[in-house]
Amino acid sequence: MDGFVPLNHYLLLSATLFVIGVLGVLLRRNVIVVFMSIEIMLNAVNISLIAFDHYLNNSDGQVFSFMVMCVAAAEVSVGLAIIISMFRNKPTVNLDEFNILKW
Amino acid sequence: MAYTVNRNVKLTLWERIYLPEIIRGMYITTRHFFINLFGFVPFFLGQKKHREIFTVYYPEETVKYPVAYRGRPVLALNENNLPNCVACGLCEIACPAYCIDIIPAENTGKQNEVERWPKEFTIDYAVCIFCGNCEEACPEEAIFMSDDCEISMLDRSKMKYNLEQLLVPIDQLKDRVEFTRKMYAKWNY
Amino acid sequence: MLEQYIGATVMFIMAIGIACGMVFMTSVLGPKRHFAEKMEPFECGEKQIVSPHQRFSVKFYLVAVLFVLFDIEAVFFFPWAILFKKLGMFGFVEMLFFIIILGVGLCYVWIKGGLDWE
Amino acid sequence: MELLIFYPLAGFCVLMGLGVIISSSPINSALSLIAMMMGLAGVFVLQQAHFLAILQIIVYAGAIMVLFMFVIMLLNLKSAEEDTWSIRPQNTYVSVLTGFLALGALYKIACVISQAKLDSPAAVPDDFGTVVRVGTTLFTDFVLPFEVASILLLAAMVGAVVLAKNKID
Amino acid sequence: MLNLACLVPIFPLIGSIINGFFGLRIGKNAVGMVACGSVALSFLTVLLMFASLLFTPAEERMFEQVLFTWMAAGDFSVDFGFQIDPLSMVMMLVVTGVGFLIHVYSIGYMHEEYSYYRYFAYLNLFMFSMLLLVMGNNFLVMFIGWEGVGVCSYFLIGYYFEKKSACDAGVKAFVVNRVGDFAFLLAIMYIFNIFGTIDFSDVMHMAPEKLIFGAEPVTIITLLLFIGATGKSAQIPLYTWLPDAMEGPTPVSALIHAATMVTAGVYMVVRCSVLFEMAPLIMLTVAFIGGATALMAATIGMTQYDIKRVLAYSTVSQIGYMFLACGVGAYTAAIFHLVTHAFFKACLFLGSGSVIHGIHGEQDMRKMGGLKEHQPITYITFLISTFAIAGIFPLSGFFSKDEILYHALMDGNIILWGMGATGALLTAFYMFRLVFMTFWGESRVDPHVHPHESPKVMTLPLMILAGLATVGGLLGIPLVHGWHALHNWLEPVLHFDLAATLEHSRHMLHAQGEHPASWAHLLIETEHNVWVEIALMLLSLGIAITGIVGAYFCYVKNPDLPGKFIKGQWGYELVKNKYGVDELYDATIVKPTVVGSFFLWKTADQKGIDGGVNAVANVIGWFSVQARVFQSGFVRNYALFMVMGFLVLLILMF
Amino acid sequence: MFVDFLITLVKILFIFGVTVGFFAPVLTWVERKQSAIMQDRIGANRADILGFTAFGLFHIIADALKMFTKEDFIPRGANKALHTLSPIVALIPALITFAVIPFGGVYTLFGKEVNLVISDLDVGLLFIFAVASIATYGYVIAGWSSNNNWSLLGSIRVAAQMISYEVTMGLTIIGILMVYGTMRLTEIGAIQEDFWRWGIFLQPVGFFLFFAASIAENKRIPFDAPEAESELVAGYFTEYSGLKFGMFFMAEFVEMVTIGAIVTLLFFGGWNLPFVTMDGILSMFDFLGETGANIIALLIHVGVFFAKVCFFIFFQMIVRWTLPRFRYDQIMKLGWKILLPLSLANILITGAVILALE
Repeated sequence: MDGFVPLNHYLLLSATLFVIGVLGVLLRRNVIVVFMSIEIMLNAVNISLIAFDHYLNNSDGQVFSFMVMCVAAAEVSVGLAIIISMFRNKPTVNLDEFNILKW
Repeated sequence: MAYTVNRNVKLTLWERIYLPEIIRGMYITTRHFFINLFGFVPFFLGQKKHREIFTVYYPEETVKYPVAYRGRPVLALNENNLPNCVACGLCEIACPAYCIDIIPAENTGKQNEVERWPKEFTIDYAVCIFCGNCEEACPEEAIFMSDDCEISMLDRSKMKYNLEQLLVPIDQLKDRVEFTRKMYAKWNY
Repeated sequence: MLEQYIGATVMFIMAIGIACGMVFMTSVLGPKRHFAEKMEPFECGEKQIVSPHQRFSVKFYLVAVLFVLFDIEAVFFFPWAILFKKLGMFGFVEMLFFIIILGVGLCYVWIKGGLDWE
Repeated sequence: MELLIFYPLAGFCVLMGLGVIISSSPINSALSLIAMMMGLAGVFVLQQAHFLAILQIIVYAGAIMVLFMFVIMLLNLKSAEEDTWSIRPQNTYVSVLTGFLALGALYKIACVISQAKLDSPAAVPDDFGTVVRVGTTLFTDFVLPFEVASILLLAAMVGAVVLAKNKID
Repeated sequence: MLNLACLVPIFPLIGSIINGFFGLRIGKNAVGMVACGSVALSFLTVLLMFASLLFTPAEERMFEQVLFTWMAAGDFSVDFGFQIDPLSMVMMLVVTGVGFLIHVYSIGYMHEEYSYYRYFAYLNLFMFSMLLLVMGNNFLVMFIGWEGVGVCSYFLIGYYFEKKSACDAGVKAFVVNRVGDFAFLLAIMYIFNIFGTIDFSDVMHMAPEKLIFGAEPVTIITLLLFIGATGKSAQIPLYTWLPDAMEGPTPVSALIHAATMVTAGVYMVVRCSVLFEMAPLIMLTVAFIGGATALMAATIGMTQYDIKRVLAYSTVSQIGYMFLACGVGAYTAAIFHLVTHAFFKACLFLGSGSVIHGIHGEQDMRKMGGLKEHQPITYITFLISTFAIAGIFPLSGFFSKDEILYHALMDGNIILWGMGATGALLTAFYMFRLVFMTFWGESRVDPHVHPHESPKVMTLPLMILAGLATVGGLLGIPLVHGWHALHNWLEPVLHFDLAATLEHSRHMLHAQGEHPASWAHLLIETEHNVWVEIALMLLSLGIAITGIVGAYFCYVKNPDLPGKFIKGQWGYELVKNKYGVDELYDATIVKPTVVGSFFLWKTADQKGIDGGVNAVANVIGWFSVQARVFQSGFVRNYALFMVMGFLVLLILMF
Repeated sequence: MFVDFLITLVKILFIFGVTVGFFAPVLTWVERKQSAIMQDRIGANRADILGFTAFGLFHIIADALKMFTKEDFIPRGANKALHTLSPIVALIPALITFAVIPFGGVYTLFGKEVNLVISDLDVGLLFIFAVASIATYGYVIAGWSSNNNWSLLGSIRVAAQMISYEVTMGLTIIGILMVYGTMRLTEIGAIQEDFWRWGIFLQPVGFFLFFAASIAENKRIPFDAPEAESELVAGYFTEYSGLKFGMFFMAEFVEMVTIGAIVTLLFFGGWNLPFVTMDGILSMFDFLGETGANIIALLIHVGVFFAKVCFFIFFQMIVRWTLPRFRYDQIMKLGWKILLPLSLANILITGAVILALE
């Protein structure tokens, strides 16, 4: 197997995507996009997990990623439901306008 | 005559499972399919008189339309080879779609026996709705609904028929004339 | 293992080619006659009186949520089904609990009317 | 050979990730994210994690993103109507700066980690990343997380229904 | 078969959950079915376990089932487990058996109630807690059950929560129990401190080695345990809650406040018999407290007119007997009396419930009378149980009480025996006073009320319990060595080698350089003297008959006599007011507490503490105003700070 | 290496030829003709070349020409990029699903093992689901980007319906996976060489559930609420014309073929003839030499496979022309309240039976 991709390539990819996600969270005002950025971060973590898995010949990391996906699904379904119910109260998705915690 | 439709049909358990009923329905359609598919064969081989499909093979075969059928309106040409129309304009007024356009002219004596005659008589079949109001309104038995329905054209402007195109010998319309007489007679016009 | 993906990749690329080619062809071959009335969105000949950009029922969202969660469930099922004969009774009981817990969720949604469309 | 596949894929992923946070309309963001996830599925395949790659598509691209699409459609946000970036520009600068610093730090860490005797992969057996292998790990070593996951999903289901369904009927 | 142990408490728990959450939906019949069914299931399970325990050799009748490690912190680790041995088996049989009968009875008794399901949910929960109490393999599990039964008792006493007296009684029971529970908890902590474990078997095995006979630690432990027991078992000085607890529904009184929960203290003392054996001082205290309670409660019982209160004092008195038995080291006798008492007292309570039910809620004996025609079954069963409690030959109470008195005389001293014997006389007297006032004589019932017999579902448990009260004595046939079945059964659990313990303690004391007093007198075995026993039996039979005749004389022959006799007697007034104990407690404990609390509230709390807190808050507020700059309210800013912090951490780490 | 690649390329071209080149166009005619015959009509027979109608087969050409030369219409206010993207996204999944579907066994041709599948993936079956889940976007975006009320309603409906039935489809397939114990479609096909281990015998309920779910997934009558002509004009592709419109149709027809292929593969023995094993064929045509016998076997197997596929396409068409359209609420009810619990029960029963038999 020549030309294997070295581990740090994957880690670099993971780090890059993670930072992209962080920047998305920090910069965007649209709450849905912020949510998507969080998904990017989760994905970035998955890359690392699987990369380590691959390099250690182990399956635990893949199960972790599995669980990450599971958690992401749960998080998204509840999070978006919250967004919807917030939207009902205040028809905006602008994160900066959700600055009071009660209605 | 209000129909009451019973919407709460009680289904038996067998029917509520659906699947057997669906299969039954599919059996029926499949049976039709195969009968029709292979039913041709004996017909073509001459072993049978009738096709299995009774649908009319339309452009090749046509059916005789019943007399009550309202095809395109035409003008009757009487025995003297003159149109019965006297250009009274009643059909023009009766037409809900305003597809009839009549330009009357003074009778010079050679057109027909009455005062006026239609100098131009145009029906736009692209507009006509084949309602038959013109026929009903006509006092002179001049305009009739024929059984001709094949009037498709490639150009809109060709759908406008003028007097010459509209005229049809009254012999061809005998049944319809009879029919209109019977039809509208009792309505005391 | 990776060699197995060559076929799929080639097919994928070719499929993209076919699809894009078709779109390209239709935009090249077809006539172009634009005028304002024609470009209206189809509304059976009427003017659009309601913008399509309106919010729709939250029920669809509920369906989507249920889909996501059940999809995850199905995804858990797949390796289990493959390994079923190996895991035996243990796996069966394990999955039984899983199904029961999610069945409770399904029942909850069902009772709450999340699956009703009236 | 693999590197040749890896670089385009990684570049694609990063581009699409940037697309998510740069594009002004949320639907474009969502589509970029879907594309990024498919790219990541490719990366997973490259790492021999076949099952995870498929899951990435089924769960992330096929399910979670559908939910995003639904919400975008449900709320029907007008694109580009509002300024989608931060109000205060200095925040933006600080954030970007911080992001780059973090990136640098992470790169450093990545290099440190990969130099620590993880340079070459262990001999990867044929069944690595297959359904059987991952499933065996999941259903034997991780039974409790598996069952807890079901409770998590149950909670999510109930939560979503309660949140989304109240006040409409 | 013994593996089924964990099922036993789970059935009632499930029943409780079903009834508690879905009780209103599933309807009354189903609620009753679920409640009784769950208890019946656990009863059957217990029977199965009993059978299998019976067929194991006597030395191996000890089974521990650890369900899971409940908590582990450092070297402290508690398993959640069950211990099945002859002692707990006896308790389980009593609890589930009597409990089942009372559940069945409750279906009839509570049928008119709206919140029927609530009642059964509590009752099942009580069963669960009680089973936990008797089955637990360590002090903490027992303590959970202990608290659980306390809570259920509180719920059930306050079942008629719209009545203020019921609520107050519930609160009183709860608070008084807290005192005992606190002592119990202290005891557990002390035990853990000394032994490093709280498993019964470990503690009991290690006790003779780690503790010194009669020394301070064991005395303190047993004292604390005993205070705990007095709280739960309504002994002096913590008995006042039990009579008030009669505000609850009658089956509850029968189950909780007569048959099972109040005997938990006795069970606990017997369970810790090894510890008690090593503290002779406390043994004496137990015996005297028991005897005094027996006597005092009996005297109060004579003066009460509320049918349930009489029974309540009777219960207190009988439990006093049990403690008397424990105090003189006759644990078998205590358990024996516990079992027979469970039968006949449950029967009595249920009978009184039947009476109350039959005359539509009247509890005052002065408004009863002549009910034996109307309620023949209730009457007969009640009479049998009364004979049993009075100690008439061959009924169960005779055997158990007689055994206690015998041991009191032989192992204790004549004062204890005298207390017991007087108590027995009074018991016979007031119980027959109760019978005569209720069932005999002319009817004083409100003429609008038509007394009627209770339905089958109520009388059937009565009959079964009366039957058990009749034959229950056969468990412990005295006189002939080896015929005492209960003694044989409990022998392996209660085995305690006094001589070896003394020897060990002596060694330990020698090692510490002390010279202990001679304990030789403790080792003198008293001979089992059959003739003394027969004489005592005849004597107590005579006492009982005297009491009965006295009651007959006073309440049937000359109904006016007691009235004349007691008129103006200060002693009677004192007794009638329950010796003023409630007032005493009120004056000495409740009032000072209230006043002190008021002081604390107004002065210490509002001025001192609040002022300090406000000052701190003001200072922090000032700082917060300064720090508000960071709290922009934009979530992303917070996220930014988070990322920055993360970054700093990263840089610091690498 | 190069030969392998060439073989793969040939297989891909074959598949594209069969699906895009043959089935997709022919099915447009078949559907019309079959419905006509079924409904006692004579059906599509007008298009002629020099007077020959060839049972209306020339309609295919006419349709194709018409679609190519139609104007590509994008309504005012539509999102042009997405409007163009969506037919592509809808078509690609339909096309690449066939990548993992084997249409024959393994043959030794000229000393080289040839496996008649394009990508023999370990997660073959999941690949199909993954691809199917992507297809949803094409339809959703199509409706959403059209700035048309009908389209929007159609796309919402299509999204909800497709995802609902995706779940059901995923769960119904679990039973067959449990029985076969593998997700590799070639193995599933190979197992079914034994006639009595065909999926239809092992999972009869699973077959019905899967078939219903997959028809619903393909949005065909009776599950065509998203494109219901009488309610929503044409649903999500109301605003499409020309080849873009044709692409949606092509996707639908290719998916029909795919469904037929999957059903064949999972439940009806794939390329195997009942009671005829590969060895049997090889020994029968032994006289042709190894390669010859293998070629014969290949032809037989591919023929059998596509014959079965044709049957199931025919079957889908019969369903389409027999049943009326369900109401939308009925569709969702069927998916969530009937098929989903049934499939869960199917899983449990299958598991119990397997455990009991072992």
